[in-house]
Amino acid sequence: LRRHATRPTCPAGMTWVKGAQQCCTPCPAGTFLLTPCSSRGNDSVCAACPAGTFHAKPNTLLKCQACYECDHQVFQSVLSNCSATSNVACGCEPGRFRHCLNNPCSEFICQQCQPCTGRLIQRPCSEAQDAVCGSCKPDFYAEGGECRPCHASAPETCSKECQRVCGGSGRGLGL
Amino acid sequence: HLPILQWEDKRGLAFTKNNLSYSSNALVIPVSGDYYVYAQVTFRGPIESHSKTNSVTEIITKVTDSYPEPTQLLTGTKTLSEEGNSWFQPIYLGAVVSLEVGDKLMVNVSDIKLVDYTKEHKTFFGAFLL
Amino acid sequence: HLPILQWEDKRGLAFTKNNLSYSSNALVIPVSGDYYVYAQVTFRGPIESHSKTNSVTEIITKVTDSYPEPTQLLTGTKTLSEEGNSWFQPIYLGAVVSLEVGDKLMVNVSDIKLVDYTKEHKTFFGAFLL
Amino acid sequence: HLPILQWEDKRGLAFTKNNLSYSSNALVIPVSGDYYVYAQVTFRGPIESHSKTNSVTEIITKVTDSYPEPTQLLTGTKTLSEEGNSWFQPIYLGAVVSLEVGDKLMVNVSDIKLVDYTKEHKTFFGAFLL
Repeated sequence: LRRHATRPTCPAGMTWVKGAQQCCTPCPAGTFLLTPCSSRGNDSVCAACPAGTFHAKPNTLLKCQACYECDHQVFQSVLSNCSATSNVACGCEPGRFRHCLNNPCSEFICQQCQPCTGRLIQRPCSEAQDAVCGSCKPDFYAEGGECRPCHASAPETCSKECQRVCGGSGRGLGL
Repeated sequence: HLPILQWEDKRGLAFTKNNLSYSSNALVIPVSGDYYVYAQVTFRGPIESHSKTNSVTEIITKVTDSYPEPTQLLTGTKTLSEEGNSWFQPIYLGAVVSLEVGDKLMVNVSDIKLVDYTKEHKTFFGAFLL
Repeated sequence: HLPILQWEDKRGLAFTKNNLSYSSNALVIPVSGDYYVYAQVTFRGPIESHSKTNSVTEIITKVTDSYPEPTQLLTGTKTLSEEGNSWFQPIYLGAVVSLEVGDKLMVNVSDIKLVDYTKEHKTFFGAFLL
Repeated sequence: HLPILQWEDKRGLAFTKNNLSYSSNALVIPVSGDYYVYAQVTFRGPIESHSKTNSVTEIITKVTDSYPEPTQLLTGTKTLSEEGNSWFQPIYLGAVVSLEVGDKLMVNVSDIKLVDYTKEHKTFFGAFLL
């Protein structure tokens, strides 16, 4: 059996850098390793991640990671831009909520919130979930699964929800 | 012709070497020989502004000085059956092709709006000399 | 056994070299070693005479003098959900396998009538020595 | 993180050579360079006790001493439209990536219960140095 040249374990806070065959202090987040350290270990040359790339953690990588992009075709919006130390964060445009396509919701589309026309809003639409609509608002009556404004109903068909509006229609406009 | 995809060739996982270069949306062949050429495109839909999509297509194409028309090298084409729900779908293509110095390789797609360009590990394109 | 596909080995994009030869529907391995073997088959249907197809399968198989039975090297198999409409669908396979001189590689499919053999860039088969 | 697949590295078609070794679910890179990395996972369902699955995902991931978190190299992700019937579906991934000696490659999947591990020619993983 041939013994593999095992790599020495580096002291805490240092990382083995293959190119230099040394333990080096890693480069801080937002930078990458331009030139490995000398035997002193703490003199690596680190360079800032170019635009469109990032590193969220200390590292000894020779390149930075490419930022993701938000999918505008499905109405995603940028919650926070990619920076040298963090990837882009995507959310939904106003009036839309996340419809997850997988678990853990790294893939999602932004669907339009339901408007709850003529209804009470039990739970408003948010980034994470659609609105929950309640029953018809005052001065609205339910018909065919929809809530219609009372003034549109003919006196003889005035439903009980609309009594207040229909009952008052004969007395002319009060000042 | 079908739309041509544009590619990132430097940042993140992307790189070019051994004189294989990338310019105006094409990989440019530096030396004649047999290359393994591959590409994956992740498609996703539906797109609200779009009528229903029935299929998606990805084609690796060659443009060469010795012939005025592009040549289709590899084609992946698939019907969709997700019935209006949200869908996503990768198509991978790869094969050995004989190429001449100066030949250009491109990736065409049936509809550029259906391409998921947001993450480099989902849509990629490359070649290597055997 | 499942039907074996026949291939064009000279015209168009097709070629054989480095003594990798093609005979009686098989690629014949000229020298022992590790090969990256790949194949794509584009399937399409439905076919009039056919009852509904529920799935399609592509298998790259090895026949060797040292064993009486073919060996399945790579398999791509997929159910269909296009509900009677016309459909098409590629299956790509590729991997490294250890082969001996004289071994034969073939591509079997679940149903030869469903194979789209009309365009060389949609259905292809190859191998190269590492 | 998504579950990591375990692999057979000796029996049947499986093998490791040129110092590419397999340990704790990962291929370990013996020498820095550009590698063609590939994997196919065949998924199948539904699994009775399982809620309806609407997508499957396969990711080839890299773990390196140089960075404290895994990096996603290649991703294949697809929605399912088989509506509760039994389904099966391969996802193949392959591309060239630059790797350092000691880097580890793994395959993650969205749901390990959906992976068809029963036949080595349906689910496989490998890499070779260019």
